[in-house]
Amino acid sequence: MKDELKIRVVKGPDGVEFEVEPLKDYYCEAAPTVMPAAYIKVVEDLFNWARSESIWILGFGTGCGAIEMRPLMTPRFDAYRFGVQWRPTPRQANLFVISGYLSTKTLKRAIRSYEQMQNPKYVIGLGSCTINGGMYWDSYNTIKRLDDYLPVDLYIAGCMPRPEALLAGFQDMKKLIRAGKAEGANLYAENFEWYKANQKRVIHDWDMPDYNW
Amino acid sequence: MTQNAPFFTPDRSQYPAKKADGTLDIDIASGKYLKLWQGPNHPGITGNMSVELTVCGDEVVEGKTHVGYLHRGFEKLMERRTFIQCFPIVCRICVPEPDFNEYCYAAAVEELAGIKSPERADWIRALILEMGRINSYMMYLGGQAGALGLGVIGQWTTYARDLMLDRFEELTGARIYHMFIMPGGVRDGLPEGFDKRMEETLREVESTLKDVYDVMFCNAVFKKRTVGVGYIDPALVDSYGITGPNARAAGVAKDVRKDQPYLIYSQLDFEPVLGQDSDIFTRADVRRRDVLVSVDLVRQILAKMPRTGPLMATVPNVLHWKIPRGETYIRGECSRGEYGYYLVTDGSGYPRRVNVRGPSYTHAVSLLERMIVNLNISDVASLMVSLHTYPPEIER
Amino acid sequence: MRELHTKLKSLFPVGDLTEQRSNLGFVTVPQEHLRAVLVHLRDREGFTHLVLLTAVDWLEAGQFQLTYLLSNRTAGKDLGVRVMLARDGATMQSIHDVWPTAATYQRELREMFGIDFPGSPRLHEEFILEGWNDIPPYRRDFDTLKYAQENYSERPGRVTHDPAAHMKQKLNSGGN
Amino acid sequence: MSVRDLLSPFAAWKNLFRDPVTIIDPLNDRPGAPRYRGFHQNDMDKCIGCGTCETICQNGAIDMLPVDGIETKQGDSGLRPRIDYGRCCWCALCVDVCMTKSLTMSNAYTWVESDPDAFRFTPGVDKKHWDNAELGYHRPEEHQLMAKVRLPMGEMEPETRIESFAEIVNGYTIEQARLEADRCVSCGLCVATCPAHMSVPDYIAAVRDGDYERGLKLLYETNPFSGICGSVCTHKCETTCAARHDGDPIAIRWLKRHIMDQVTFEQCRDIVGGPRPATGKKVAIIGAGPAGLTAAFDLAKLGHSVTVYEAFDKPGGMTRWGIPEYRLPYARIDQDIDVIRSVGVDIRCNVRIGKDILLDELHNSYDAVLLALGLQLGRATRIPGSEHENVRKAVDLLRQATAFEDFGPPRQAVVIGGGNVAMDIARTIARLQKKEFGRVQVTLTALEDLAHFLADPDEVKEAGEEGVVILDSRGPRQVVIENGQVTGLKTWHVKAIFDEQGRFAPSYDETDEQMHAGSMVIEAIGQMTDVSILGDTLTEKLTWNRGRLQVDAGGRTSEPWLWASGDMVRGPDVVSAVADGHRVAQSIHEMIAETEQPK
Amino acid sequence: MTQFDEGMAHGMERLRSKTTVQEILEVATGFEESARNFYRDLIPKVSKQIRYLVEELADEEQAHFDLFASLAQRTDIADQVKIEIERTASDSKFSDCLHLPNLGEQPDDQAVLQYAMGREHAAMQHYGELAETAPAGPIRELFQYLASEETKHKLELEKIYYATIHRGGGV
Repeated sequence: MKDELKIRVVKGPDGVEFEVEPLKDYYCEAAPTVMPAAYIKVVEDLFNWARSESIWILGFGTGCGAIEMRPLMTPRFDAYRFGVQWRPTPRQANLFVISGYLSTKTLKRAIRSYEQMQNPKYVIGLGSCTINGGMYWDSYNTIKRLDDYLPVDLYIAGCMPRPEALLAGFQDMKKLIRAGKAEGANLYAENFEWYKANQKRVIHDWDMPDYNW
Repeated sequence: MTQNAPFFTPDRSQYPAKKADGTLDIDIASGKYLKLWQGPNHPGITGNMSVELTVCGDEVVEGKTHVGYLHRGFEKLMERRTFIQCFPIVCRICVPEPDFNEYCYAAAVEELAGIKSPERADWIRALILEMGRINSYMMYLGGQAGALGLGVIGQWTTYARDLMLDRFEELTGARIYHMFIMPGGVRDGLPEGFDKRMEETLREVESTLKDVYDVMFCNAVFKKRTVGVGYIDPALVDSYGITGPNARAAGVAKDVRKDQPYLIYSQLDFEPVLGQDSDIFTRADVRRRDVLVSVDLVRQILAKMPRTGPLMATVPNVLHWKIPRGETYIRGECSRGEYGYYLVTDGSGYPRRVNVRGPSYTHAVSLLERMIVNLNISDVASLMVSLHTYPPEIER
Repeated sequence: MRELHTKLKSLFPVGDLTEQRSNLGFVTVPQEHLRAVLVHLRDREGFTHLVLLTAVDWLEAGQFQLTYLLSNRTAGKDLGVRVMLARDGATMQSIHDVWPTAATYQRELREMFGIDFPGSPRLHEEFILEGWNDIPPYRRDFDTLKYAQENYSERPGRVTHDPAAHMKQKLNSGGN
Repeated sequence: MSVRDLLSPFAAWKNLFRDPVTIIDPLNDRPGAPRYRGFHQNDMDKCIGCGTCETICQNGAIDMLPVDGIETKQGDSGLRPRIDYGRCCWCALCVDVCMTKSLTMSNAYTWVESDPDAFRFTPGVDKKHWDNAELGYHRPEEHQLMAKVRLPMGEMEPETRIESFAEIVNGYTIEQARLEADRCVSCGLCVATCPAHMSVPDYIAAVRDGDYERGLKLLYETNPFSGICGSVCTHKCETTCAARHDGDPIAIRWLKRHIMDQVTFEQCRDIVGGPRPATGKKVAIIGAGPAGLTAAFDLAKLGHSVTVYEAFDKPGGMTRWGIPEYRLPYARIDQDIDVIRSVGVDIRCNVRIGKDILLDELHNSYDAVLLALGLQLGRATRIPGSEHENVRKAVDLLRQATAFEDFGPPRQAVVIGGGNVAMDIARTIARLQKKEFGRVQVTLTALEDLAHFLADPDEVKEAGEEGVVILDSRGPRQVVIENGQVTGLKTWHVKAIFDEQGRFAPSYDETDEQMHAGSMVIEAIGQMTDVSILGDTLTEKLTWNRGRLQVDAGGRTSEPWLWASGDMVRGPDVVSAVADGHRVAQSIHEMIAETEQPK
Repeated sequence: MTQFDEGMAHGMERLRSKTTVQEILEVATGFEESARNFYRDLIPKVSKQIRYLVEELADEEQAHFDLFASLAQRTDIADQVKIEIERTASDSKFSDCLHLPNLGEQPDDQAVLQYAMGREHAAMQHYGELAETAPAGPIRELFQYLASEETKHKLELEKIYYATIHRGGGV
C-alpha cells in the first residue's frame, strides 16, 4: 500500500490531532444499486428522451481512439449539434467512451472514473481492442474483452473508428437509450460481485475501495 | 498578498528541506504539503499519463511523471511477429504522428536485410513524414493554446489538421494509422489530382497559421503566461537528451534532417528553425515556424519527386523473411525531436529486439520532473504541452 | 569511425568494431571499463548525446547486452557501446551522474529486464507496470501470449482449420 | 507586450463572416476514399481457401472455416476466411498477400453493434451492405510482396542436347532453389493433389533453410522414388498451387529434385535406416516398377521378407524402360532402387511369371502376392496398313533404345500420339537420327489440339525445339504402303475432340486429308497391361471392373491372397504408382497382422 | 464387306418393300434383336476382363429393341419421330478410319469395339440411304429417325473407343 493511503495521524491548525484513514473516510462503501424505471411508462420515456438528447461524454482518452474525438469537438464534425458534448469530470458525464485497448493500469482508473459517474450512465467500446483484444491480443498488459470488467452498451468496430463512425455510434446509443435498452449501469449493479472479481483478477495492485461514487 | 499573512513564510524556497542524502524531505503528514495528481483523467494533461505533484501552496515542490497507462508491450509483441507482421503494429506507438514508426522500422529492416527502397518511394515517404509533421504541430498548437484557455485555436487547427487527414486518407487509405510505408517501399503512388488538393490544403494551413499568429502569438494573455516561463538551459540539452524544437528553441540547431540527412532531405532546400529564449513562447513559435517550413517542404517534394518508377523493392517472400544477425539504429526528425528505432536481428524470421526511442521519453520524464519544480500549478499543463510529449512513445 | 576505434583501443581493452554504416558503429566494452569509456567519449570525442540505453536478452548465451548509443552531432556519427552482462543476477554500474536522463532508462531496464543499477535514483519505483507479478516481461523467457491467455479471457467461439489437413480429410479419407 | 497584443486577438471575429466548415450530414456525406481500407469483401468465385491471409494476420483475426455450398476440391480447400473485427487492425496485409486477389476491402467503415459477438463475419458469405462497393482498397498491380515468376531451370540448348542422351536439365543451384522455395506460401493445397500426399510445404521449407537432411527425411516418409519423381513426376501438385493464380506455380518437382541432388546415396541409405527385425512373413511382388518397389520398401521396413520378381534384366519398370535417358538418367533410377534394396528387398530380375516360375507357386510359398505389372503393352490404331512390320509401337522401341538394341532408326519417321510417350519416342528417334544421319526428320501427329495435349507443355515445347514437327488435330487414317514399304501416314483433320458434355469424342473432317512421309510409323497411343500371366483359370476367378482388376481400397483383389497395384489398376503415373504401393503395402501388412493376432 | 454387312444389306432390301411405319419398325426391331443375340453369344468367348464391354453392347441393343418395340405400340409414332429427327445426330466419321476386324475366337476389347462401331456405321448408312430414296412423309421420317438412333449409338461407342484405346493408360 502506498504511503499516502495508510492510516495516519494529522495535526490540525488548532493543534488537535486526529486520525485520517484515506481509504475508508473519503468514499462511500455502499455497493451500487439498480435504478428502477419510473412507475409510469410515459414518464420513463420522457426521461429516456431527455437522456438520449444530452449525451455528455467523459473526456478521458484511455487509448488511441481518443484522437478521433478532437475532430468531433470541433466545427467540422460538430457533435454538439447532436446533443453530444465532452465533460472534464466523471461527475458531470453520463457516457464513458473507452477509446480502445485498456492496459491494466488504465483499467483501474477507468473503473474508478466509471464508478464516479452518476446514474444513468453508459459505456461505449470503441475499436476492435475493446471487443476481443484487437491487435494487442497477445499482450501481457492489456485486457482482451471489455465486457468482463465494465458493462458495455455499444461497440463500434474499427482500428480506429472514424469520427463519422463515432457519430453513428452516438446516434445508435441514443436509440438504445430511448428504447430503454441501455441498461449497462443496472447490469453492473446486479452483477457487481462478478465484475469486481474479474477486475481484481487482473488488477494486481488493488489499492482502492471496491466502490465509490 | 502573502506579506500580511503571518501564517506563511514569504521565502518559499526553503521548502522542501533536503535530507542528508540530498533527497527532498517531504513529510505529507506535516500538513505543509499536498499531493496533487494531474491525470490521467484530467483536462490539463497531454494524453493518458499523469504527473504526481507535491505542492506547497500553489507551488510545485516535486513532480513525478507516471506513465504506463498506454503500455502494450510493443517491443515484446514485435519479438513474436515476423518482420512484415511488425509493420502494422509499429504505427500504434505514436497516435498523432505514426508515420515515423513506419519509416524508422522499415528503414531499419531494409538496412539489415540489405534492401534499398526505390527512389520514388523515398520521396513519397518524405512527403508523408512532412504531412504528419504538419498534423502533429497543428495538434500541438491547439493544445498549447488550450492549456491556457485559448480554446478557439484548437477549433481552427483541428479543422486544418482534418483537411490534411483527408489528404492522408486519399493517399494512404486511412486517416490516422496509415500503414503505408512498409519494409521495401510504399504501397502505392499518389492518386490522381492529389497535388491540386494538397495545394488547397496547404493554403488552408497557412491561412490558419496566420490567424493563429494573430490570435495566439500576438496575444497579451498568452505572452504573459508563456514568455520567460519554462526555461530550458541550453546546457541541459545534451545531458538530458533534449532534441527537436525543444533544443532548437534553446538555440541548438539539432535537426536530424540536416545533421544526418535521410531519405531525400539532402535534395531539399530548408534551414532548421531556431529560437533563443528557450521558454514556452519560443518553443511554440519555433513549432509554428516549423509548420511553415514543412508546408514549403511538401511543395518542394511535390515539385521535385519522380512520378514514375517502382514503389517497392523486391523483397523476399514476406511469409518467411529471415534477416541475418545484426543491429542498427535508424533515426528521423519527428515533430518532437529525434525518433529512432534500434533493431537487433539474430538470423531468424523475428526481430530479436526492437527498441523505440521516442523523444518524449526524456522530455516527459527526466526533463519534466526537473523543470516542474518551483512552478505554479496553473503553469504545469502549459509546460507539459510545451515539451510536446506523447505518452505512448514513452512506455510503448 | 576506424580512427576513433583505434584511439579507443589504445586506451581501453575494447573489442572489434562493427561498422554498420559509415556513420554508425558498435563496439563491445568490458563491463568495468564502461564508465571510463563513456566519459572519455563524452568529454574528449564529442559524443555528448546519449541517444538511448537499452538491453538485448541473449537467453541462449545466458547474457544481457546493454547498448549505450551515443551520438556526436557535429561529426554526424553514432557509436553503440555494448556491454555483455551475465544474465543471472545482472548488475551494472549506474551512469545517471554522467547523463541524468540515464536514470529513466535504468529504471525501465530494472523493471522490464530485471537488471540492477545500484545507486540509480528511484530505481525500485514502478515505472510502466503496476502490480506486476511475473518475471520481467522483456526477458526472452517470458511468454507474453501464454501470460495473456492465462490472465485475460478471450471471446470464445473461435475455431480454425488447416487447409491441407482439411483437404486431406475431405478428399482423401477412406484411403482412396 | 504592445497594444497590438491586446488588439490582435480580436482578429478572430472575422470568422463570423466565413462560411461554416461543418459537414451537414457527416453520416452520409463522407464515403471513404477510393483507396480506403474499410470492411472486407471476398470474391467467392476466386477464393481458393489457401489460408495465406490467416498466416499473415498478425492479429490472429482470421479463421478458415468450411462454408455451406462450397465444396472442397482439388486446388480449393473449401474453407473461407472469417474475420474477427474484434481483432482486425485494417492493415490489409491479408489483401496484399491474397494469392487470388479475391480478398479486397471496401470503403465502408461504419459498424455499430450492441452484441460484441456480431463482429465476426465471413466476407462474401455473410451478406453485408458493402458487398458490392466498388471503391476501397484493392492490391495495386505492382504492389507485390512475393515473387510472381518461377526461377528458370537451366537446361541444355536444343542444338547441344539433340547430340546425345545426356540429361537436359541442370537442376537448381542452391541459391536458385532457395529463391524458388522462398516463393512458396506453405498453404498446403498441393498436398491433397499429390497422389502420395508428400509433405510439399515442409520439404520446400527445408530447402529454404538449406536443411537437406530434414528435406530428405520428409521425402522418404512418403516417397522412396523421390529421385525419379524429382525428374519425371507429372507434378499435378503444381496445377493446384496457389501461386499459379497470380504468377507461376512453385517448381515443386524441381525443388524435390534439388534435395535429391544435394544428398548422397549414403545419406539416403542412413535415413531409411537399413533392414528391420524380421517378422518371418513373406511377400512376393511381381514387377519391379514404382508401385511394386514402393510396396516392397514399406513391407521390408515393417520387417517382412520381400521378394520382387522382374521379367526384364533390370528393375525400375516403366521409369527405366519407358522414359528416355535424357529425361531420367539411369544412375538416378539405380540409386533410388539401391536405397530400396538397402532395407532388405530382394529383387530377382529376368524371372518371367508363367515361364520361369508359376503364379501358383508364389501363391503357395508366400503369405501374399502383389501384382504390379504396369502397362507394358502398346495399343495399336489398327488403321489400314498398321499391320506392316515398320509400323511399330512406341513402348517397344523405347525399351529397345534403353537396352541399346539397334532397331534401325528410320531416316524419316511419323509418330501417332500426343502424350508423353509420343514425345519420348519422337525425341529418342530424333537423337538417333541426328547421330546416324545428321538430321532430324520426325513428324508427330496427334488427335488432340495443342491446348489439350496429354503431354506436358514443356515436353511439347522441347520436342519442337529439337526439330520434331508437331501436327495437332490430325486423326490417323491410313498407313500408306507402296511396294511393300511404308511411305507415310495419311491423316484427317480433327474438328473437335470434346462433345458438348466435355467427353472425348473426336470428330473428323475427311475433306482435309494430309500425307506425312516416313519410312516408319510409330504408334504411341494407349497402353495396357499384359494380364496373360494370370492364366485363364485365375482370370475367370477374379472379379473385374471395366477391363481392370477389381480391387478394394487397399488394392486387394477378389482373391484374398492377391493384391494388385500401380498402373494396371490406377492409370499411369509414377507418383500415383508410389501412392498405390503405399496403400497396398498397408493393406498387406494389416492382413498379415490380422492373421498373427489369434496367437 | 463382312458377313454382317451383307446380311444387313439384304435385310435392308426387305425394308424397302415395307409401306407402313409399323411394319418397318417391326423389321428394325428384329435387327436389334439379332444384334443383341450376337453379342450375347459373344460374351463367353471373350476374356473375362473385357466381358463387361460385350455385355454393355448387348444391353444397348436390348435397349434399342425395347425402344422400337414400345414405339411400334404407339399411335402417334409419326409425331414422336418428327420431334426426334429435328435433333438428328451427325456423324463424326471417327470410326471410318478403322478397319473392320475379324472377330476371331478370342477377340480383344479393341476388336469388339471396332466391330460394334462398324455395325452401327453400316446400319446408319443403310437407314440413311433408305431415307433418301423413300418418298417424303412418315416413312422417310422414320428412316431418318432410325439412322439417327444408330448414329447416336455409334458416337457413344466412339467415345468409349477413344477413351479406351487412345487415352487408356496413354500419357
